[in-house]
Amino acid sequence: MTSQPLLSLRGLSAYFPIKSGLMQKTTGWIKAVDDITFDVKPGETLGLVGESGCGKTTLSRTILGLRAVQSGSIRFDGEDLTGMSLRDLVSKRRDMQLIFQDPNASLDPKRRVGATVRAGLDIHRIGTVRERDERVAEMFARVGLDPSLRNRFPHEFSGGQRQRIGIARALIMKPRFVICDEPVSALDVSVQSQVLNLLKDLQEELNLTYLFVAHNLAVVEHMVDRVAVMYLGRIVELADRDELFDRPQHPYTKALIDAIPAATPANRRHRALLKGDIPSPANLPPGCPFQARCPSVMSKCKEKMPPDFVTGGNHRVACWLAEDT
Amino acid sequence: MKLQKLTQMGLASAVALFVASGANAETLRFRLGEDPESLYNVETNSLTANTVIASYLLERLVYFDKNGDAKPWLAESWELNEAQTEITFKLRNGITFHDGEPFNADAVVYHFNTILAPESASPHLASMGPLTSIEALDDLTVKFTFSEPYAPFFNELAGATGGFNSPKAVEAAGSGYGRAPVGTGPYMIDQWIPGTEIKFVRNDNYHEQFRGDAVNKGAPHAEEILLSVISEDGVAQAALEAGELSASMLLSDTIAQFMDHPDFNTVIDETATNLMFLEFNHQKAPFDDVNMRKAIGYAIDRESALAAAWDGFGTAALGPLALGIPGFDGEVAAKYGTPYDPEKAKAILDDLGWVDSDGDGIRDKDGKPAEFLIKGYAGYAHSSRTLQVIQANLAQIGINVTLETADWGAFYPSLLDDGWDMDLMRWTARDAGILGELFRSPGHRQKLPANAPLDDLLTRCNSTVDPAARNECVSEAQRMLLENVTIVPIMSNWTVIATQGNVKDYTIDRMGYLIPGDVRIED
Amino acid sequence: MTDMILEEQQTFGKPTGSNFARAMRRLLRHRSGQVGGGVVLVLVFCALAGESILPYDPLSIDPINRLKPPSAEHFFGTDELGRDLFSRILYGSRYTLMIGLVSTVIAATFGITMGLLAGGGGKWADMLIMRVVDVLLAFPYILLLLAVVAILGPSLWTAMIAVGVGGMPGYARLIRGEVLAQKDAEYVEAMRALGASHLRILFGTILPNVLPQMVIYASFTIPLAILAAAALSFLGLGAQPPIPEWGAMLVDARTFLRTAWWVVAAPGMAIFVSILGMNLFGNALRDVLDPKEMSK
Amino acid sequence: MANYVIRRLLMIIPIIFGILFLTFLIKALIPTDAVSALFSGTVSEDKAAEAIAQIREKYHLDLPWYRQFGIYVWDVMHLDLGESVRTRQPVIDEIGFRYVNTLILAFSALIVAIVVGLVTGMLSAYFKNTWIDVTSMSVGMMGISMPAFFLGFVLIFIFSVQLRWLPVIGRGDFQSLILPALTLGFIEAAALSRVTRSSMLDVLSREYIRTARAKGMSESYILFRHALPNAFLSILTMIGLQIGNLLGGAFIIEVIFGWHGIGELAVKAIQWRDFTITQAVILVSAGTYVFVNLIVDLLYTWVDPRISYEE
Amino acid sequence: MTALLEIENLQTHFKTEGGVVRAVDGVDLKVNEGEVLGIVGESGSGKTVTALSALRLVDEPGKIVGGSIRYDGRDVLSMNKKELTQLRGDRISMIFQQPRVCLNPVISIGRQITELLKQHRDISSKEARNTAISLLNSVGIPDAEKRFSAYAHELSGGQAQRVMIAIALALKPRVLIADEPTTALDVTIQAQIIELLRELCREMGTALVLVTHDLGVVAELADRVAVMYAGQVVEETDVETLFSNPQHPYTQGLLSSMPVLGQRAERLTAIPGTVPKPSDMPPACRFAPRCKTRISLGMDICNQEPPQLLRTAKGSVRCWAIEGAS
Repeated sequence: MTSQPLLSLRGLSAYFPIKSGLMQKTTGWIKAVDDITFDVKPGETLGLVGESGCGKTTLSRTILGLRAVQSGSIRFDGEDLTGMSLRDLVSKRRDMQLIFQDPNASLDPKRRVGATVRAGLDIHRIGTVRERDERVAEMFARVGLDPSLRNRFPHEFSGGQRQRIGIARALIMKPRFVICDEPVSALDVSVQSQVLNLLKDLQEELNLTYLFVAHNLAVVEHMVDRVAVMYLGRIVELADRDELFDRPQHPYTKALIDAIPAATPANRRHRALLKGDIPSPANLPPGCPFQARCPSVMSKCKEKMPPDFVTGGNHRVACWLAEDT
Repeated sequence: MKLQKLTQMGLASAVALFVASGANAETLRFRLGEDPESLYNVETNSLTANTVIASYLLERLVYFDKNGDAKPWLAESWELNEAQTEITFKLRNGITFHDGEPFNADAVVYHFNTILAPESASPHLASMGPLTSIEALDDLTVKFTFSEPYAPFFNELAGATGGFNSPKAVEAAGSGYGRAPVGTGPYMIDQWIPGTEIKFVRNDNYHEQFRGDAVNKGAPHAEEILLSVISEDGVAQAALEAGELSASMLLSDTIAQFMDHPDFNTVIDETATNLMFLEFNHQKAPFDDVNMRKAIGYAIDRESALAAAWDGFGTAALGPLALGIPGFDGEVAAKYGTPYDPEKAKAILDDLGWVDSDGDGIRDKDGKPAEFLIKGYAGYAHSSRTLQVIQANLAQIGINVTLETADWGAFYPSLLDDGWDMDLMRWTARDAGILGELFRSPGHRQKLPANAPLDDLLTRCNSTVDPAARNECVSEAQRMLLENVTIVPIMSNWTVIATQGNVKDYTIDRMGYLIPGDVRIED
Repeated sequence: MTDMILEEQQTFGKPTGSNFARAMRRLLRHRSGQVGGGVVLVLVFCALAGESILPYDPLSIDPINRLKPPSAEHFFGTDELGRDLFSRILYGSRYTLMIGLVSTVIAATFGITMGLLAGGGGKWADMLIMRVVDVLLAFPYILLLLAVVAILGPSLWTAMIAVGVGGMPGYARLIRGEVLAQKDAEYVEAMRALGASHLRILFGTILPNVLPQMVIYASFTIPLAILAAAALSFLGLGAQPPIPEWGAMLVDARTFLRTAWWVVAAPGMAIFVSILGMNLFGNALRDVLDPKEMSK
Repeated sequence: MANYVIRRLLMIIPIIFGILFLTFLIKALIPTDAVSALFSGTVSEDKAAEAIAQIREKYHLDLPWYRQFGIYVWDVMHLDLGESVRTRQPVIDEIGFRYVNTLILAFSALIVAIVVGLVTGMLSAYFKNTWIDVTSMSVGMMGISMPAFFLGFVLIFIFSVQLRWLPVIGRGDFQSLILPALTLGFIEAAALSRVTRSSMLDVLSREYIRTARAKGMSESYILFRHALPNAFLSILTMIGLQIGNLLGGAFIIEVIFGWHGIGELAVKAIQWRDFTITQAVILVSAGTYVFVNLIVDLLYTWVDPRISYEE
Repeated sequence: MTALLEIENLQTHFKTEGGVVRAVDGVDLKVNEGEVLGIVGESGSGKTVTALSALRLVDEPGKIVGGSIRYDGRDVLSMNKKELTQLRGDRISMIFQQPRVCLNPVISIGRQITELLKQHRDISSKEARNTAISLLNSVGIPDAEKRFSAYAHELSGGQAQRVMIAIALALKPRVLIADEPTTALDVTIQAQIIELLRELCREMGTALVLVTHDLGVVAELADRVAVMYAGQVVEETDVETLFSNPQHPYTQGLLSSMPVLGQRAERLTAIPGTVPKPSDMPPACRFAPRCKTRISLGMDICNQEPPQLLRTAKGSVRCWAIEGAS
């Protein structure tokens, strides 16, 4: 298992400028993605967990080259994508695909679903038109849709079916790496499990590597091999799945797990609630980004950004509490 | 400075909003079709401006009586020298301008010298012809000297051009004079809201009215005259009906309802010094051929055009001079004109080789179909209707024409270019000199080929001062123009005016100007 | 998994078809759609019907029968040149409709291109194009029209070009706004993620999705174009005689309002009914094509 | 906010510059100039050639268009709008009071348009797809469903000739204002009516309206206090756009009702090819348009707290 | 004891171009004083329409075409406009899924509370303001005095839902209908809101109707649960029974398809297929096409005759399999 990572991020940051004043000068930055470092190994599923506004969507778009990189590097299959020309990046994109959260919004309402699935092949001019159509039919069957439905419009499908179309669109490119951005959070419970099973099946069949972005810890726990927890643009904790769920170390991870509603009424409990809201990522104070809500905040937390502390095996946590362990 | 002025104007206007205009029963309200650009006759020559200037404000040395003969007005008398190159006027004594300045020989000299001065850039400069100098022989005697005899000059003297302004006022007002003219006329300007209305008040120090054709020899009846700018005929008609106008010139389309109405009178002036006619691009085949032009002439149904365009209020024309202009020769017109005769037209076209060889209803020659472009002025419905009648007439004889109308600024200059075959023109003039202006080669649109006999004749008409001799010359010119089919005359329309029933003595003089002192409101 | 496909089949009814078909169905049930659509249909029928349905030649003059009031012989009476007004109105519908359509097509083609390039063509293109649009919008509309006519010379085509030029900035602005709104939509991002080029996204993905907004807008600019052409006719710069374009007919007839009302009423009512109908139809279109309605 | 206002005011300069540039470009493309328009039709130009040359030189019409443009921009920067070629009077005298007239008419018409547009638009939105909808929309769109001059003639005929309530001839007083303001207002009402309807429909389907209903607020309260303020943003935008029409597009109304504003002047000036006037009208109305739209943008912050120009 | 809010055989239909959609088709529900009733269902199950129907808030083209709704013995469906506005917001109030869009964006949150107070109570502006501020305090809005004049866009989702709760509970209503109150919120905020609802309702004795798709939220809060599927209640029972001994195959499937924290199963048991389209309802039992029980038992009746609601020990269930067994 010492194989080369498929995706490797080193100190990746993506900022948005804040402009103000008469001349619209940049007076500050929203650090949507701030100094992110992790690897994704071939064939594994890395979960990326965080609440809204934590930067997980920006991170996934940045990896795909859809957002500008402020600093740091993205290496895919050993190649540095950050310095790559647009043309090379475009061809690289065939290997990296994205499954979107909202199947309603991510399908072009004016395009027949067959054409939507075929779009990638058209763009990269793969095969003849006939071959493309054959591959679309094949892909439809593979994600559990009747290929005869190719000529319908998205609005004629249910949410789950639309998500299958979205999956087909991504996988028709035969990618090696797929970012699943909250792939089931817009779906009904009964459909959600179908799609999760489908993703798992496809991963096995096609030997895919997933970056699985989600906010639902129960889903993440079910799907992934390792978990990275993100808060305000930073990875605060990263560990193997069992390690993280059984022995969470960061107070934020603990709170996240604790906040999940009970599975049965018998497990109702009084929970330690995090106070307050998630602060805006613009102009954060120095120190730990979690300081404002942390139940065990220390004075040190307000002064210095905690570095990554590695505790036991592959468990990495960015919290001063872990300094001593 | 400029900004300050703007705000002042604004305030004045805003205040005016809530002040009802206080005009009394002794106010006459007339319509103006458009706002005159200036009322200084040296710098303007538009019909509207001329009418306003000549009717109310300024008086001239002479006027034309009903027969078209020049009669003394501010002049007591005049005499010509033997060579007919000097005219000496004796002026009436005791006449003053509105500002109290005396009207004298100096005022006359000043006026014509100003027109002659190049820096005035006067549009009348051209109509001064061979006038070389004006001298004041004494306080009441003026001598005009010409390098050669110049017959149309009396027309200029009797028109707006010949009206006199107070030299002192002109000097004092500078460039603003056009808004505040000072003359000797029966009315004085009181207020002019540009684009809106011009208000005149009675000149209470008015001298005697010396015109022979005026009924009222004393000061005018009405205290005030209000000229409202109304460009739309329908609006003028409504204003008349609503009693907001005392009188208005109207299009003949709208006059019908006032004709037999007990509450209104109509004044119809059949003098008709205008002419609507079809012109040709003589430099372009096939209209370089006189027979071709003649065929067109025979094809035009003038009565239909007259009915369509002017509801019949006019006279079909066969001659090239309007019937109201001295020198008009009806006999020549009848003899050499091209009355409506489509058969004749067809015969001529056949002779010329224009035949319908492919049976599409349109004649052709040498493989070229008879398709032509007529340009016209878009400003008035009557011109577009006439064009449509012409189009139908020509279709009858197998000629297909396309019509293209435009505003004057585009239409008239475009005739200097080559992309047209015929145009519909309408002209208003008072003097037969117009024939020379328009048709002496290369013509007003630079399209007439040199025609030495005609050119000489037209020149001679202008330098023949004696009326009888001049008329003979003008008749000859009319004949030649008809023989040459330089143009195809179509019609002259009458001036049509409706007044309130109680408005009396609304008289239009030979020059087409109102005699305002006569107009009165009967109780 | 085969079992699942079978089950999915069961939940699938007959195809509900394209958005267009759904919009048409909804339009038929819309009151304004019924009224306006009816008027538009009649108008289109008249325009397409050809000259065979005309009782008289709309162009041949007959001065003897000028200004005859409506009768069994002439339903709408005759005009100042003795032409049958009913025939002229029917015949003129094609010109009136043509003015609306052609000028709108001109405005839309250039406006859409400008808007797409401004909205999707980067900061500088946006800056430049939108300043041009600002200038055109701030420029008094009628003067813009007059200027175009003054440059090109008056004709029916010039009038249509002028009105088209005048309508351009409106389209550009609308499209730019729509493009900006759609630019970050997920389905656009999905195309980007697949590596689609800028132009493909702009014209292939965004354009089809902003088209309904365009159709709605066009349904309101067509009647406006007809009126603008009538305004040009008022200045004698619209359709040239003897073309029986309604605006030009109305302008030429206006002096007869009191003496021969039918000459004015025929084109006046024709314009009024058509344009009101088109506007109501536009309203209905807005209701049925609105993206929010579409997703219901 | 101040920064925003300054930035927007500075943006006016390139727009005005662009408009003047366009104006001169048009002027260069139009074949006739003021002098030939003035002289043609009275006497043959060749005879008046000297006078024409004089005037051309005086008004720089003999120079190439870009040099005329330069001279004009220089003069405008010195607050000098020049002199009308046709009347030989300072342009400012021609345009000043007409501008005020236009503003008065535009403002009055705007009030009419807002009243008519809002009432019909709201009615029609609230009774969507009923006959009330069709009827009130028809009323709202009445004005724009016929050519302005036709509507104007009909109104004059009814109110001035038949009923004798209002004068035919515009004298600049309040009574003369009523008919043109009504006509123009009705014409401009159509767009407002439509925008009101569609934004009210949009707003009425919003969740916060359901919330208000769930709170037990009365229907009229919901309509006027909850829905209308939200719909007002797009209505305001439309008003801003309409100012342009009201300033320059009212020429037919001005001609028919004898309400002498800059629209009428501009159209006549372009027919006379009197470009100093045309330029000044364009300058003034474009400037007003841009300025009014700045005001509208600033009003947004007042209508909608979500919009803020402060950083 | 009569129920506080009682819905019987409710039928709410939508007229669409595809025909009449029976969004709610014969729903019976009962809410007792102070109780928490959970209504669980997936999208399209009719749960939200049921909730809206209770206050007659269904928008066109939806219409309540049958059944009865009684609040405290009074017939809600026959109330006139005035009575209805008196009921709404005062006796029965409601909160919705997307708190930020449910607040009027151009009216300050303070005024959105005071306008409610003034509509239903005869109080002065000053009193209303004070009440509003103390309400904001009690739902945990920090700095309530200052936030009084804030607008919706200045609030986070959690804060907005707190404000919505403040509005809903301002007049101490006897029933609060909460439609997916936590769905749009982040996990940590969701927990806060659940706590807040639990506390406030208990404090005021307000009965809570909790409409949600999230069984976890039901497990946390509800006393009784009604499970809805395709416009009908398929099972109704107390919360413990539902989780420990679900009767209806749909409930069973729902519970087993949900990933549960700590279970870490390799595969989830999914319910095959999708919720039927309203235009294309199965003729008899609406769940039949997706029902594993039917397939394994080979029951034909499920496709022939609609099952009736059957009383069980702790509640009721709508299923032929249960009927056959009993």
